[in-house]
Amino acid sequence: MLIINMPDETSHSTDANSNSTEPAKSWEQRNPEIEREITIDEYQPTGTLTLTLLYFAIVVLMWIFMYFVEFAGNAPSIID
Amino acid sequence: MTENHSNSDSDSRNSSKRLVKILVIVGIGIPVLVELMTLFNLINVQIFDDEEVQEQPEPVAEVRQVTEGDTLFRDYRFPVTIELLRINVSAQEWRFELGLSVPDSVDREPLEIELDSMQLNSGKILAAGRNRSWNIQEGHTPPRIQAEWELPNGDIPGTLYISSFQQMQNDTASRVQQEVPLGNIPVRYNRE
Amino acid sequence: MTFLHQYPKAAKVAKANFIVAFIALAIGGLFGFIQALHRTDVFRGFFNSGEYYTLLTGHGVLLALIFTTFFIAGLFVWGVTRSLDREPENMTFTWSWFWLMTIGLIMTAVTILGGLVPDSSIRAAVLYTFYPPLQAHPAFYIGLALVIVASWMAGADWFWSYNKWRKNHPDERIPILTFMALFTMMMWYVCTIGVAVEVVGLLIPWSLGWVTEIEPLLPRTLFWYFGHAVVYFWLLPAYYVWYAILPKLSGGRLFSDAMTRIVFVIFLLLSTPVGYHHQYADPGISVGFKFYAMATTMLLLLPSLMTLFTVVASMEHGARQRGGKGYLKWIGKLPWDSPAFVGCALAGIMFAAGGFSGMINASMNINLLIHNTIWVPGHFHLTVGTAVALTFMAISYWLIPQLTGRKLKFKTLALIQPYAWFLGMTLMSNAMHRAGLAGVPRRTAEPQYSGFEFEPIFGTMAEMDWQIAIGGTILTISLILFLWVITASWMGGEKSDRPVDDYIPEPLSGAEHTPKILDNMKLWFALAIILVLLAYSFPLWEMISDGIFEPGALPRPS
Amino acid sequence: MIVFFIATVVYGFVAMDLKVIGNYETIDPQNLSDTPFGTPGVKEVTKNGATEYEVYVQTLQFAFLPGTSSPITVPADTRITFYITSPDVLHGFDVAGTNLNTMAIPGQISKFTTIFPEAREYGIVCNEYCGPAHHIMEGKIEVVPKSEFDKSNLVE
Repeated sequence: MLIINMPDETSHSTDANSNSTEPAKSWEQRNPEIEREITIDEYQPTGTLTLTLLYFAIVVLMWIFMYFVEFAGNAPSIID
Repeated sequence: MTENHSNSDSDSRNSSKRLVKILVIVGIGIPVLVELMTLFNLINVQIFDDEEVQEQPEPVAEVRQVTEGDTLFRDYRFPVTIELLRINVSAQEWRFELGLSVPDSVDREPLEIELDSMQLNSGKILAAGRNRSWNIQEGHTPPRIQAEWELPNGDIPGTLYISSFQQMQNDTASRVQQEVPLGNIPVRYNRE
Repeated sequence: MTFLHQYPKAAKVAKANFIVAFIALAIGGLFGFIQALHRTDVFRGFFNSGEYYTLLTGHGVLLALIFTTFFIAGLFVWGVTRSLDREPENMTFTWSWFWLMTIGLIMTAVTILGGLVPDSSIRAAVLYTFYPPLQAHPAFYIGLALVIVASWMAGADWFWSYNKWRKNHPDERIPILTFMALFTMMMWYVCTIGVAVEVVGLLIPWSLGWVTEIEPLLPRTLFWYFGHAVVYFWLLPAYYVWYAILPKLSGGRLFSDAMTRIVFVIFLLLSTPVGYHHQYADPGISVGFKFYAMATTMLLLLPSLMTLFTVVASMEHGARQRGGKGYLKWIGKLPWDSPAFVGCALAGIMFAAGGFSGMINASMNINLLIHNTIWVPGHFHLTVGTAVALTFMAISYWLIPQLTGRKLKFKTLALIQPYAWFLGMTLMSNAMHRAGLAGVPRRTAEPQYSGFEFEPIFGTMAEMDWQIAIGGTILTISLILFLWVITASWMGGEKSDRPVDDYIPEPLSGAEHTPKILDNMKLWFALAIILVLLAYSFPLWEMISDGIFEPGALPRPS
Repeated sequence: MIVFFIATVVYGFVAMDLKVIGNYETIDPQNLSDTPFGTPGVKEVTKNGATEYEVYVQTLQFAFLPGTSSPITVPADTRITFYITSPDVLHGFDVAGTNLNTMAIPGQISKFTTIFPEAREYGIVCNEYCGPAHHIMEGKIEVVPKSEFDKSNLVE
C-alpha cells in the first residue's frame, strides 16, 4: 500500500468521516481539465515509443557522424 | 493551470493563449532552428565540401608589436634597446619588469628618458608614478635602466608611452615621445 | 490545508534551505553573466583577466555545490516529511545540520570573494575542482568539509525519520518520495567518501603547512571518484521531481512505480565507479581502468533511457487524459501554459540533448577531441545548468506556495521564464559545443592567442562569441525573472489555505507490482561498495604504494 | 545502442589507431634537471631501423618549454613521441584543432606517439587552469616537410 499525502486528501474530501484510504472520487474525476480517465489496462504509450525511437535514430546517426567524420578525420591523433 | 478556477472572460483567455503561442514559437522554435542549421552546416561542410580549401582571409596588417631585443627611437642619435620585458608572478604580486639599455656614446651628451604612462590590456591607464625618469649625464651613466611596476593581478601591459629628451642632429635638444605597442610579454612564476 | 499548516516545523527548514539556495543562485548567476561577456571579449571592464578565475571559482562553487546542495536538502525535507507524514524527529538536530552547512558555505564563499579584494592574502582561485598543487586558503577546504559533513547529517536525519516510520509500518513499502530521497543519499554517502578523504586527509593538513609536498594525481583521482557521482547527486533530485510531480502536472499519473525504483537502484550501484572517465587524458592511469570506467559509464545510459521512457509515458498519459490523440499530436494537449510544467518539460528536452554530448565525453578516445575544451561546459550547462537548475526553478513555482501558504504572483513572467531559459541556453550551449570542436579551451579568461587562430568547422569565432554572449544575457534575464517572481510571491503573494493543488495521485502501476527486493537498502548499499572497491582499490593502491605524498610537488598559491 | 557505442570505441582503438595515453613512469617534479627533461627539445632516435624523434616538453607557469619562446620543430610523416611533464602545477597540452590532447601532471610523464600528416603550423594551448596568467600560455609546433627538416637544432 502506497500512501502519498493521504492526510491531505482525506482532510480535503467532502466526506470528513471517510476513513477509506482511497479518495471517494479519483483525482481525475475532480479535475476539470481532464476529459477522461485512462487506466493502466487501456493505456498504450505509442507516442512515447515513437519519440524514443526517433531520439535513438538521431543519436545513433549523430554518433556515427561525430566518431567517423569529426573525430577520425581530425588527424594527427595519438597512435600509440 | 489546475489551481486556476477563475471565471476569466474569453478575452484574457485568448490573450493568454496567444502568449503561449508566441512563447512556444520563440522559445522552442528558434532553438530547433539553430540546431537544425548547425546540423546542416556540419554535414554540408564535412561531407560535401571536402575538397574546398578554405581561403584564409589575409590578416589585417597589424601594428608591429615590440618585444625583447627591439630598439626604440631608432632614428635618433640615442636609440634605446629593450633588454628585458617580463612579468613576474609571485605569491601575492604581479610585477612588470622593463629593462632598457642606451648606447655608450651617451657619455658625451646628456640624455633624459621618461616613462610617461602605460595602458593595460584591461583598458586601465597607469601613470608613471615616482622615479620613472632618468637623467643620464656625463660621467655617472648607468648603462642600463630598470623599472618595475606592480600591476593589478592578471593584467598585462598593452602599450607603453615613453619619451626621450635628447640632442637632435642639428644640435637642438628636443623631446620626442614614442608609443610602444608591446607584443608577447613572457609571464613567469617566480618563487622567492 | 497545505504543507505549511500540516508540517510547520519542516516547512520552516525547507524554506531556510531554499533561501540560501536562491541567494547562491543569484550571486553565482551574476558571476556567470560577467564571465560570458568577459571571455567572449564583448565587455571586459568589470574585472581583469586574473580576477576572472576568482569569479569562475565562485560561479562553480556557488551553483554546482551550494545552490544544488541546499535546494536538494529543502526538497528532500519536503518529500520525506510529506510521504512519511512525520515532522523531523528532533528539530535541534535538524537545525544544527542546516547551520553547520551554512557556516561551511560562508567560510568557503569568503575565501573565494577575498580574491576580489586588492592585496588580500585570503584567496581561493582554484576553481571548483581545486586541483593541487594550486593552493587555496585553508578556510576554503575546511568550509567545504563542513558542508559535506552537514549534508551527511541531513541524510542521517531522513534515515532517522524513516526508521521511526518503519516501526509503525512494518509491512508497508517505502513511500516512493522517501525511497528516492534515501537512495540518492546512499549514493551520496558512497561518493563523498572520496572527496572527504581528499579534503580532510590530504588538503587540509597540506594547506595548513603540516605537510609541504603533495602528489597531484592522488587528490585529482579522489576528486573524480566524487566528481562524477556528484552530478548524479544533482540529477537524481531532478528525476525525483520528474517521477513524482511532473506526471501530475501533466494531468496524468506516474507510469510505473517499479521502473522508478529500479532506476534509483542502478544509479546507486553505478554512479561512483565511473570517475576515471574524467581522466582519459591523464598520465599515470592504465588504459584498462579507463576502459572499465567507460563501460560502467555507458551502462549508466540505461537508467537514463528508462527514465526517458517512463517520464515521457507519464506525460503522454496526462496528455491523453486531457484529450490528446495520435502519435505525436498529444504533445499539444500538455499544459504549455503552466510554468512548473513547462520548466520541467523543457529541462527534460535539454537533458536529452545533453545526453548526446555526454556520450561523446564518456567515450575514451573520442573524448580527446573535446577534452577540456569549451564543449564540456557546453555539455554540463545542458545537464546541470538546465536539466537540474531549470527543474529546480520550475518546481519552486509549485513548492514555494505550499511552503509559504501564498499564491504565486506574476504568473505571466513565471511562464516566460522557462521559455527564455531554454532559448538562452540553446544559443549559448550550441556555440560552446561548436567552439569546443574547434579546440577552444574551457576555463580561460581570454581564449585568443597571438601565435595562431582557431579554425571553426563553419562560421567564425566572432559569431560564436556573440552567440554565447547573447545566450548568456537571455539566461541572466530569465534568472532575474525567476528571482523576482519568487521574491514577490514569497513576500507579497495572496494568502490562501490551499495556494496550489498539491495532491499527488498514485502511479498507474503501483508499488504492489514492484518486487520487494528493490526496497532492500542494505543489499544495494553493500553491492555499491563492492563495485567501488573493484573499480578503485587497485589503481589507488598503485598510486599510494610509493608513499601517499610521493612523488611530491610543492604548493603554488592560487 | 550501448553495445554499439562501446564497439565503435573499441574498433577505433584497435583498427584505426585512435589511442589514449596510459600509465608510463613517475618522476620527481622538483628534480627534472638530471632527467632528459633537463635539456628539453627534439631528439633523434632509431627504432627498428627507422629514424624517429622524441620530444621532451616541460609545461610551466606560464609557458611550454620548448614551444612558447621557440616553436617545436618536427618533420612530417615521421613517428614523433612526446614526453611531457610539469615541474609546478597541472597543465594541459592540447594541439589545437587535432586529437592530440593530454594533461601534464607533476610527478607523472605523459607519453604519446603521433605522426603529423602535413607540413603546417599548429598552436599548442594549455587547457587546464594553471594560475592567473593561464590564458596567455600558448606554444607552437612547426611541422616541416621531411626533406627540409634541419637537424642542427636537435638536442642531445
